[in-house]
Amino acid sequence: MIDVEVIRKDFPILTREVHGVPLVYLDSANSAQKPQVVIDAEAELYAQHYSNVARAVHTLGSEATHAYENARDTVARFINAPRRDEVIFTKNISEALNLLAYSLSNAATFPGAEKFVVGPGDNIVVTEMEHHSNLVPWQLLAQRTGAEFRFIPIDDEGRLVDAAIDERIDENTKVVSFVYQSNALGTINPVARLVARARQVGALSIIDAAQAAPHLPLDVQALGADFLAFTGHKVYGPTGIGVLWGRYELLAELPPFLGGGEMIETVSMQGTTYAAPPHRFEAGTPPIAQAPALAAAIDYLSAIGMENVREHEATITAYALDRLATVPGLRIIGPNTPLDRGATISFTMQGIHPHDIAQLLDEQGIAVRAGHHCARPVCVRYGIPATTRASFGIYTTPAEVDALIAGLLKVQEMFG
Amino acid sequence: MIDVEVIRKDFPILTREVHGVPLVYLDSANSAQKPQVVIDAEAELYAQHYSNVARAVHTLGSEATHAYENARDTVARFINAPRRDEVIFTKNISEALNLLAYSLSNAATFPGAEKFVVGPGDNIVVTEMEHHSNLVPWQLLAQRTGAEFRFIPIDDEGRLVDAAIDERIDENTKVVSFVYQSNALGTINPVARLVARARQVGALSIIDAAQAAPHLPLDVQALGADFLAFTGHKVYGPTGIGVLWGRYELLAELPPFLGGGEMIETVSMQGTTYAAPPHRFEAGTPPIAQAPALAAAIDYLSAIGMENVREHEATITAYALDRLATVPGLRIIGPNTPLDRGATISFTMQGIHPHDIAQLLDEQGIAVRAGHHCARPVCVRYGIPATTRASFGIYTTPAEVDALIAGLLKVQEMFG
Amino acid sequence: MTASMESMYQQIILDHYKHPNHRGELEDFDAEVHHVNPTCGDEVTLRVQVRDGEIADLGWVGEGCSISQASTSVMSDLVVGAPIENALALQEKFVELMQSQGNNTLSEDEVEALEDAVAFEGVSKYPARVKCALLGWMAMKSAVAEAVGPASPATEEKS
Amino acid sequence: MTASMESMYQQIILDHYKHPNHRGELEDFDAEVHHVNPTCGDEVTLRVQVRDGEIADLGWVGEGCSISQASTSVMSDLVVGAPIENALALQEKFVELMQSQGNNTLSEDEVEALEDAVAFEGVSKYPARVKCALLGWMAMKSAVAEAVGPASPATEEKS
Ligand SMILES: Cc1ncc(COP(=O)(O)O)c(C=O)c1O
Ligand SMILES: Cc1ncc(COP(=O)(O)O)c(C=O)c1O
Repeated sequence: MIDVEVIRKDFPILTREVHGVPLVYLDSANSAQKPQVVIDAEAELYAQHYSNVARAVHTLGSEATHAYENARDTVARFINAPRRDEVIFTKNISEALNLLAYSLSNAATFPGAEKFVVGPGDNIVVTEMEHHSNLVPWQLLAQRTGAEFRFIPIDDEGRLVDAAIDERIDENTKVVSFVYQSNALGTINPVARLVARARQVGALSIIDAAQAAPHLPLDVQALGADFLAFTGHKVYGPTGIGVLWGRYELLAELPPFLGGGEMIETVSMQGTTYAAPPHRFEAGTPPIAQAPALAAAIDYLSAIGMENVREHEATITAYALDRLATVPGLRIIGPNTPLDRGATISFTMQGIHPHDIAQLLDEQGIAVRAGHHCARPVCVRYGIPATTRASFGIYTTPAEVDALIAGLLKVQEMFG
Repeated sequence: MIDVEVIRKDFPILTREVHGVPLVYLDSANSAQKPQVVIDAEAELYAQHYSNVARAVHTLGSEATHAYENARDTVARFINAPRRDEVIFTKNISEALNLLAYSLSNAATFPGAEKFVVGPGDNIVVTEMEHHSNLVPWQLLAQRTGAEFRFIPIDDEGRLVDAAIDERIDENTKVVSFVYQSNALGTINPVARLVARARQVGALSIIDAAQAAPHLPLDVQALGADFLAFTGHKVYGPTGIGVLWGRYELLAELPPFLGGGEMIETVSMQGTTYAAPPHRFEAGTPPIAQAPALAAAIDYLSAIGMENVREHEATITAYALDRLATVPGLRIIGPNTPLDRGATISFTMQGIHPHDIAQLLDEQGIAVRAGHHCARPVCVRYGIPATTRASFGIYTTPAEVDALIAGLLKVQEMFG
Repeated sequence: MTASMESMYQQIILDHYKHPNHRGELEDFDAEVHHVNPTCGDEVTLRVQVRDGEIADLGWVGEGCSISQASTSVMSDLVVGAPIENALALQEKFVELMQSQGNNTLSEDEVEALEDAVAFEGVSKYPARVKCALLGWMAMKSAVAEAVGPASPATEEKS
Repeated sequence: MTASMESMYQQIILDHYKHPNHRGELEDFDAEVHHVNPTCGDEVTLRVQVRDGEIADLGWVGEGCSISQASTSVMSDLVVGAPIENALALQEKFVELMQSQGNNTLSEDEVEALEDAVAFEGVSKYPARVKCALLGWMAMKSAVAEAVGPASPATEEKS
């Protein structure tokens, strides 16, 4: 087990007060707080070793490049990537997913990329529980190419309808992109099943691991998908950086996305050739200071141990589900048992709008999120305008869950 | 005049030693160093006010949103934008320029965006001195759409061939995108002339102000172009953030680029509608901590005064041109008088490769860049493999120019 | 309840939420509008009747949080019976208040004119909720514009 | 000259740059390759002659910085007359040295075998220049592969 009290001391913001009461931060699925080591890593790079990377032949350039490329090694280890050059830095996971969607549509006019072409008659499959960042890019790809956009529906418990997996993913499917752990429902999806079905029909498989990366060990070799992405700010790292991992053979043939400095091999006015991955997909000045800060976050998590993180959060989640069940009129949206679910719990309360709940909890120092959590189709599916969502992290204590329950009861009293 | 010694104290890295000698940083055109206020702004946001923005209804969310949106106001003031919602945050200027190029190709399949469609018979015009980030995106756009890619050539002094402006930009030109100040040559281009010609033929005009923003006052209303972009790390701000400004009427009709959280109005599985600018173009979690740090950099520059910055750098540049003229076998690539040129000087030295020059200067603590500066067509134009480039900023002193000259003479001695 | 809790959820707001005024469908009306806040799903359908340059009557139905519902109720109380000009001026002041991010610069007179609507000042610190508070006011403005606008010559006859 | 300046631009490198060995076009050769380092424009055209499993001769011409030119010269000295196997093993060791980022873990024997090529160790701290140092070595490897490879049955006959 991990020592939460020790961990909490590493996060400066957790000593803050809000409205005169100590902060209870239950919005880590939205974005996680940062340990001091992450803040320091970025500051130290700027104060001591800063310069642009790759292009420079001077000492500072070599130090900054070293820090940046070391971060790539750290990420590769974190997800057990077979090669470091399979790790691409983006600005967030949204960019990573759009990168894939645009590279695929670029294939239509990019010599040698025929195998990636998507067009009329083909289809692209997501799930009904996707975050907008893994939904809109594919709708836009369908719009650009004439392919069909499809989704695998979810059942009343917030799980994928298993029978629909084989039905929706068919011989004409080119891409299957799905969330590992849902940010709106907490559901953990059957990754192996989805990847296997994608492979069976020859489709590319893409895992949105934004909500998985902070909570459970990731092993891209074991998962078996073609691509996996996550975002820095949710793994206790900085904003402004995300990660796309892909199989090298695929990255090596995929057309470029953003054009610019450092993604080229040679440029002339008559035409341009492109660098090998990962640089081909990293146009312009990258997140130089954010990369070592992300590495610091990953090192921090790795020192705790992702298995310990999972265990801690499973305990908190089970406790929270039990306690929430005691609140009158409260309905969990998503799996209401700890099985195959993560530390993110959405709910509604009879007669009180989620925005009111969240606001009144905030007045008691408790930060939760209310809304459709960038997954509006989920709300549509359950016929509700929004949910309230409490989400936990490595620093969450049972006492904070108790504060949430007490807060909810107080809200009910006010609206009573 | 500005007090350089006072300014230097604000930059922690300037006290560093390299190879046992004090650092002489002459690579600001590649990336500028950061004053402590910028480093602190980012650290403080993480330590005190961090949360995701826009989506949250709790106190930290509102504080972080406030900081992020305040930064937009600061940028709008810096470039004299008529409206704050004309300011879009990107990851760097490369993304900003690609955003435009992709929005234009998306117009082909985006209902209501007909006026932006680019296709066969149309042409896109850049200059021969573009940075790859303002060249490759347009080559790729031409490749996607079948439009013609053209450029305005440069003369022996590193200036645009004036007669070619009216000739290359013609009735079929849809886009004219050009660099304000060249990062490879230092040339300051005739913006008014280029914008006027673009307007005359009904083309969109886009200014790459990456190298202008740190050095001279920018006023988008006076410049008259349709779009202007710059990048955070070159204006003494953090990495991971860039800016695209555009006329509101155009942004309001431009198709979206990246799809994802926060750029939507409403999402359903059947179709999606998009938010108004700037949010339409800011998919996913933005550079939350980088935005206030960029604002801190801009506030820092504004306190010095951009007119003072320009004056200081003009003095240093004139001095450096004089001194460089005394080095035997040294040839300036680009304008060799202070007229219409910025604080970036490229040169070659008889018989010594730029990489060797840069490396041997580094051994003396002097950081310059060597290579084609992501503007390879410039090197091709002058028949050279690369140049050495010294570039100056608000913290550059005449003594540092002297150190450069002494360093160059020492290099010649070694190779003599 | 902490002091700020009170500031945000003043009894006024909760009262209006629990007992909204002018809620219901107007039978006789000059314009109807339907406004939605896509980020949170709040919605309101609002009808107005305009007579002699005044908002003679107004009725609304809607779904949403206490802020949007109470704000629409407060707004209705303020504008029903008021000259259109005054109603729109109030609307502008309310928008200003909501955009003040907690630092309003309204004069005392203006504050007085807004009556119960001043209870929403605390909302202005929460960007995500400002839209909730504005929903009903924006709907009123659109409905009035439609009822009197040049696009609707029918209204001309009535006035 | 500072200590590190010496480490980087040892006299060895400058000497080889000013007086390169095996520079010139080979008349009788089994394979020719042309390698370019696109980031800095360095280029080398290299020819090899292979006899009895040995690199019988090698000649090169090229343009570039002192590192790429000197490294190619040093490499030539080391591999001409050497069994292919040894030449390729040396090439691997040199790549390793260049990727060591200033912390090489080569054994003393390995260091000894690299002879003058060890002068390039300082380069490994500068990622942008590692490619310069490798240019000639990579060209040699390709040329040898072409000369003896299955793709080139002509070579089979000769051996
Ligand atoms: C003129 C110019 N445009 C574009 C860029 C690209 O900037 P970034 O790498 O921050 O996207 C640079 C700098 O590298 C530049 O000098
Ligand atoms: C499952 C999932 N996918 C994608 C995203 C988008 O992440 P970002 O905003 O960092 O791009 C999020 C979080 O917002 C998420 O929870």
